[in-house]
Amino acid sequence: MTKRRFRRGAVLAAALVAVAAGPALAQDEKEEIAKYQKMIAEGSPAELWELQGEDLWKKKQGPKNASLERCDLGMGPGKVKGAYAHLPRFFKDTGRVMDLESRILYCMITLQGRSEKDATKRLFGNANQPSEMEYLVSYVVGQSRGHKMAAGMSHAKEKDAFEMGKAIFFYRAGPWDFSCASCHGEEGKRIRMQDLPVLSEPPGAQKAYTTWPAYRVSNSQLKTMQWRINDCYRQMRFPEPAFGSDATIALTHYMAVLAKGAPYAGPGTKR
Amino acid sequence: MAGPMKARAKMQGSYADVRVLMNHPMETGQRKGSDGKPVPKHFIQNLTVKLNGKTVIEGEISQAVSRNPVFTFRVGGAKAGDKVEISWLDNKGETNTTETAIA
Amino acid sequence: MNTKLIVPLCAAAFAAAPLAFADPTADEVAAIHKRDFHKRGQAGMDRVAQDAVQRVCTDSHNKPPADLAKALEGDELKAIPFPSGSLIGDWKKGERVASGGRGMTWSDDPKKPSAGGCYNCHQLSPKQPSFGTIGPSLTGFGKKRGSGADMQRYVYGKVYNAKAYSLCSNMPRFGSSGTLTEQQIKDVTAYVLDPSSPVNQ
Amino acid sequence: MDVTRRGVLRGAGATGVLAAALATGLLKPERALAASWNKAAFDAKSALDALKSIGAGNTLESSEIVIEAPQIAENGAVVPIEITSKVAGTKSIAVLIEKNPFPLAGQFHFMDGALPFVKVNVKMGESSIVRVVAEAGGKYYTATKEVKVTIGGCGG
Repeated sequence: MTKRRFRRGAVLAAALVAVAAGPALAQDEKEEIAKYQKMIAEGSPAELWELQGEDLWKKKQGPKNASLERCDLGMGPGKVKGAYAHLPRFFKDTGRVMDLESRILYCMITLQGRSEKDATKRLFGNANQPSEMEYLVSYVVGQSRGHKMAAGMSHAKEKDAFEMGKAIFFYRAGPWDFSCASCHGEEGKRIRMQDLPVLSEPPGAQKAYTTWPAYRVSNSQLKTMQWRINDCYRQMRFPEPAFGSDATIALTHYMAVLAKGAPYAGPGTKR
Repeated sequence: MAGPMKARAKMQGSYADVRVLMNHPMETGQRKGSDGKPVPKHFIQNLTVKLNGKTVIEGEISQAVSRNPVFTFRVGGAKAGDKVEISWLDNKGETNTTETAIA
Repeated sequence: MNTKLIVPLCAAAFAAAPLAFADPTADEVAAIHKRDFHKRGQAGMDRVAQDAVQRVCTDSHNKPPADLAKALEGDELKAIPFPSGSLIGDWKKGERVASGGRGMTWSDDPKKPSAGGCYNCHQLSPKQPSFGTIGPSLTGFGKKRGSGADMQRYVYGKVYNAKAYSLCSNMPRFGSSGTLTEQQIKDVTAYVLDPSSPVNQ
Repeated sequence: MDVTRRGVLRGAGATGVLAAALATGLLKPERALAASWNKAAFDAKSALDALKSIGAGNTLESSEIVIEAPQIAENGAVVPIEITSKVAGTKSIAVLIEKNPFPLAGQFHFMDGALPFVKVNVKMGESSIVRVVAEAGGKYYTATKEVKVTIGGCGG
């Protein structure tokens, strides 16, 4: 994990006051979990997804027999290096704030001439059927490794998305009364053995956001941020958020903006 | 059809650190597929590491190796620029090979 | 590409100034949930609409005004249908309810019983090393507090509807939400209070 | 190529030179596969039977075998294990997960300068003893490490 000095703000200080009240894990137990996480990261097959994704990015497909190489991810057509670090951001051509996944879909439809139905055929892969989206995302995010997170925050719609993302983060609903903050709102908490980053404060958002998308051992697949949000909502007992919807992009944007300045270190590896 | 495979080899003092990533389901035969039927056993059984064409490590493995296997080996008597070739053979007779030069 | 220029300039401004843009209204937030989510499996769209408790807790950032909290807690408490007689079920069955985590998601079969997922947030049996810390440790709960009628009523009620005791608690209302049955809650109560339960060993 | 018989068979099988060898009538496929993968050992349902099948019925405890593994694994589907044998002249290393239905996870043979070291991710159905057996000078040395597999979050 990158050791950085975080800018201390009043908000952060307030968060630090709320120290874990639950039973602390024995120190050696904590170290063993950290060791497990370090060892799975070292032995991660994530790179294979990047390689496969690069092939798919450059593969001519669809009615227009075109590759995605001319896709404009926000830094101009064809520029992939560092592009993910600036997402989500406002795009003039669509008039909305877009995350990586929604932008890739846009490029599949516009550049390759594919139908929305075809482009969204398999947004999440599983052990039996891999997902083109997950490969493509792996490749693109890998091209931002080391780049500092700098999601768009200049356009009015970007500011709106940030504020909406924040409101969605704290919105309690569903049969179990959960919001994102129920699990990711207090320092030092965990579900079972897993530490829960506080995603509404820069340190937690930086740590989590720069290590997603991630190869997830439980799925044997590289999973996207859209998937991460989707599966959180499933476990929150909510209905399903639409892939690439404004709500999911706003939430992503909220976390991306809070992660500002941290160098991107993904794709990561998670349990 | 074999998925991608990738190897990296790097000198670490007196030996080369060889890391290899393989795309393989490593099915145990105990998992049920989306149709509810058990997915048949499908796993890598053999792997071979060669240094400049000469076999230096042979592995026999079972379905207990994790899906998308990643191995690290250490090969002595090597130097930067030497060729490392790694290949596998699974229980269905499928194979894949990759090679890299030691950095 | 002017975007390239704009981003760094504004990023610098952002670092210096606190965030103070117009917050979306509660109606706008409710509307985006209604528009961007869809029913899947047993998870219908009624679930994104907030009830009074959820609305108050969201709006107050889980710090509701004391009088309002008290009034709403009272309403929640009145609505708990306490069964008569002993509230102690079978702690062995309760352990399964506490350990399991299935139920209520869009991928769960609603015909199968749900579990409580207690270990996700609480430490219970000292023999189970995998427990969460969102809620307090309940290890030795019955040993420390006894298992008399009042304590049974408290534990049963808390599991049935945690919001009756602390309005903005993170804990779900397992009875009110239809997650757990009366018998399952009695079994969990036994798991927490029964002197022979591993929780109290 | 100056390699052992086992090397010829395994190397051929794994590299796809197998096809060429078959075409020229050098090998029969069953023989090539059977010779290269110890079926009896991998099919054994107890660690002891698996050890007997690899010829390691008698083992000596050794502190010269180093097993690096987390004591707690958050997911049994991937448990990283790193093994180093400091026993002089180590020719092979076998890894057994004692509580797995088929305990033998792998055996690695080292020759011509390869160091007796391997790092591999294995599956563990439950908490178990990980046993490593190193072969050197016709003897078998062993060491163990316990790995606890925990239940994942959110009912996983």
